[in-house]
Amino acid sequence: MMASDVLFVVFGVIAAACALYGVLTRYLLRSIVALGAFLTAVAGEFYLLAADFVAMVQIFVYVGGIVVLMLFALMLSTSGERQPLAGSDRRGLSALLAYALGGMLVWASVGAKFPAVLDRLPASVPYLGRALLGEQLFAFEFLGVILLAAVVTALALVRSERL
Amino acid sequence: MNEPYQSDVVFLVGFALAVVLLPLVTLLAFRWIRPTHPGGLKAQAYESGMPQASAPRRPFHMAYYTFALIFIVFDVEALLLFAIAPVLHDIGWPALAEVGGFVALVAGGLFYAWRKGVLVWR
Amino acid sequence: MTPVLILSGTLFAIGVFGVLTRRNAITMLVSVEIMMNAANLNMVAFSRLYHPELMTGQVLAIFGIGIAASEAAVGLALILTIYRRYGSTDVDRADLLKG
Amino acid sequence: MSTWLTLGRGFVLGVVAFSMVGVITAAFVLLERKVSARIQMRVGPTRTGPHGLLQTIADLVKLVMKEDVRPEFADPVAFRLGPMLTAVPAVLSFVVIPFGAPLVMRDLNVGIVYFLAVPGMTVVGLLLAGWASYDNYSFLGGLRSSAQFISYEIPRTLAVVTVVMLAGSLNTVDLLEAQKTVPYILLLPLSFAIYMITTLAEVNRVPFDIPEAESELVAGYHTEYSGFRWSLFFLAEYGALFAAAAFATLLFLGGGNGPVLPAVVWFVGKTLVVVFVFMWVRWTLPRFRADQLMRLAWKVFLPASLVNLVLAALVMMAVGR
Repeated sequence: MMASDVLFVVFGVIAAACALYGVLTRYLLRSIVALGAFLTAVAGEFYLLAADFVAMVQIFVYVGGIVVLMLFALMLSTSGERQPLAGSDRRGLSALLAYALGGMLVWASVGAKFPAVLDRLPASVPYLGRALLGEQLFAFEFLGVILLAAVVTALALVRSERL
Repeated sequence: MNEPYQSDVVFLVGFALAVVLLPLVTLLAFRWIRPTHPGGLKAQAYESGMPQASAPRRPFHMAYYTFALIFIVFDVEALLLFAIAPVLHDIGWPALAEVGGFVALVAGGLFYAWRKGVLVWR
Repeated sequence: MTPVLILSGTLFAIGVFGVLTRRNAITMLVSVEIMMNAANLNMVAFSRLYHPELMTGQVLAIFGIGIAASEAAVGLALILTIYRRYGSTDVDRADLLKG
Repeated sequence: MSTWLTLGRGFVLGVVAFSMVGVITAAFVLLERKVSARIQMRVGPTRTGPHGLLQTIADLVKLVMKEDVRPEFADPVAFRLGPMLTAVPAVLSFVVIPFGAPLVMRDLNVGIVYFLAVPGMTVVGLLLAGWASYDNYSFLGGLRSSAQFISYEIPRTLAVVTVVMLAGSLNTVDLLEAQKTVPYILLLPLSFAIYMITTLAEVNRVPFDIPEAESELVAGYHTEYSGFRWSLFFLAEYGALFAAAAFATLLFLGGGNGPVLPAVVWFVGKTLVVVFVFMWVRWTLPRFRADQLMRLAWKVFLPASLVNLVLAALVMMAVGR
C-alpha cells in the first residue's frame, strides 16, 4: 500500500466517523461542528484525487460559508441543546434501509471495472477555467441564475416574516 | 502516481498535526504549574459585576442571517471567478462577455437585496 | 477507483439514515449535505478517468457545491420561517397541511 | 521513504510556523504598545528590561501561569474548540507565504485560494467561542465579529481576483515572478485600497474593532476566556495580522523583489511597514458603529469591488497584461 492510499483511508475513516457522529448526536451544535470536520476530511480526499481547486472551494464555501450559515440559523432559532430522536421502531427500519442502500452501492462498485488512472494528470487550474468558459459554459451561467434565484427566494422568505 | 498532489496533502497533514498538537501540549504541560480552583463566583458568567440578567442563546436578530445569506452567494461567485481569472486574458473578449453576464446575474441579487432594504442594519 | 466508490456509498448511506431518522430540520440539512458530498466525491474521482483535461467531473463538483450553497441558503431561510411560526425546528410540528 | 520525509518536513515547519507566530505576537504586542504610546505622547512600557523590551515575555509567563476558568454553564466541547479553531487556521495560512522566491514552506498550485479559504474557518471558531461561553457579551460579540468578518470577506476576495487576473496564476511564487518589473500597486491602486481597508476589518483592527468594543461588549467573544486559552485568541489575532500584511506585500508590493538586499529582507521589511500602517490607523481613527460598519461593507465596498473588477478586466483586455 502506498502512502497516498493510507492517507485516503485515514481521511475516509475520519469522514465516515464524523458523518456518523453528526447524524447520531443529540446536540445540534455538535452535529454542525461534526459536519465541518467531515467536510474538511472530504476536502482532503478531493486534494488526493488531484482536484486541488475543488478542495479549496470545499473549504471556502462549505466550511467558511455553509457551516457558518447553519451556525447562524441554529443560533437564531433553537436554544440548540438536546433534541429527541425519532422513535426506535422507525430508527431500526431506517437503519435497515440505509444498510441495504449502502450495501447495494458498495456491491455495485466492487464488481465494476475501470480504466487505469493516468500517471500524470493535468494541473487543474488553467483547464478548469477553460472548461468553465468553454465546454461547461452552460453550467457556469446556470449557476449564476440559480444563485440569483436563491437570494431572491430566501430573502422573500425571511422578509415575509414580521421581525 | 500524481505525486505533487499527494505530497502536498502529506505536507499539509504534517503541518496541521504540528499546529494542532503544539497548543494542546502547552495547555497540558502547564496544567501542573497553574492553579486550578474551579467553582465559586468566577464560575458565573461575567456581566460587568451584575448577576446574569437574561439567558443568552436566545433567538436573535434575523438581520444576521440575511447578511450571511447574501454572503454565501457572493462566496460562490468569487470562487468561480478565481477559477476563471487566470485564463481570462488568454481566451479574450468572448470570455469577458461570459464572465460579465455571470457577474451581472449575481450583482442582480445584490441589487434586489438593496431595493428590498435588506442591507440596512437595525 | 473502487475504494472511492465504497467510501462514497458508505457516506451516502449515512446521509440517508440521517434524513430518515432525524426530525430536526437543521440535522436533516446536515444529512443532505453529507449525501451531496458523497456524490461530489464520485464526480471528482471519475473526472480523472475519462478526458481529465476537460475537467467535467470537477466542474460538476463545483457546480454541486454551488447548488449546495443555494440549497442551504433557501433551506435555512425556510427553517427559520417555520421556527418563527411554530416555535420549533422540528419538521413534524410544521403540519399545517394535515388540517 | 520520501513520504515520511515530507510528513516530517511538514511537522517541523508547522512547529516553526507556530513558534514564529508566538514570536511575532510577542514582538507586535510590544510594538503596538510602543507605537500607541508615541502617538498618544506617552512612553509605553519601560520597567521590564531595557526600554521595556521584556514586557511581553513577562506577560506571556503570567498568562501560562493563570488559571483556566470556565463558566459553569459553558458548553465544554465548544468552549475548548473555539480558541483552537481561531488559532489553527491563522497559523495554517503561513504555509503559502513566500518569504523569498525559493523560501516558501509549500508551493501549492492554488496557494492564493488556500490563503483566502483557510482563515475563513476562523469564523466557526469565533461563533463557537461566543456561543459556548453562555454569556450575553460573548454571544453578541461572537455574532457581531462573525457578521463583520463575512461581510468584508467578499470585497477582499474580489480585490484579490483582479491580481490573479493580471498574474495569470493562483500560485504565490508565480505572483512574485509576475511582479519582477512593476509591483501591482501601480497597476491596481483601487484593488490595493480595497484590500487594505477590508483587511483591517478582517483582522478586527480599529476602526473596525466592533467585536472588541470595550465600552459596549466588554471583550466580545473572548470575555469568558482566561490564561492560555485566551492567549490563543491573541496569537490568532496577531498571526492573522502578520499573514494579512505579508499577503498585501505579496499581492501588491512586489513581495521580495528589490535591489541589492536579499529577498527575505525586502519581504519582511515591506511587511513590517504594512503592519506599522495598520497600527498607525488603529491609534488614529475612532471606531465605527455596527450599522455604519455593515453599510460600508455592503453598500460601498462590495459595489466598489465589483466595479473595480469589471474595470480591471476591461483595461487588461484593451491594453494587455
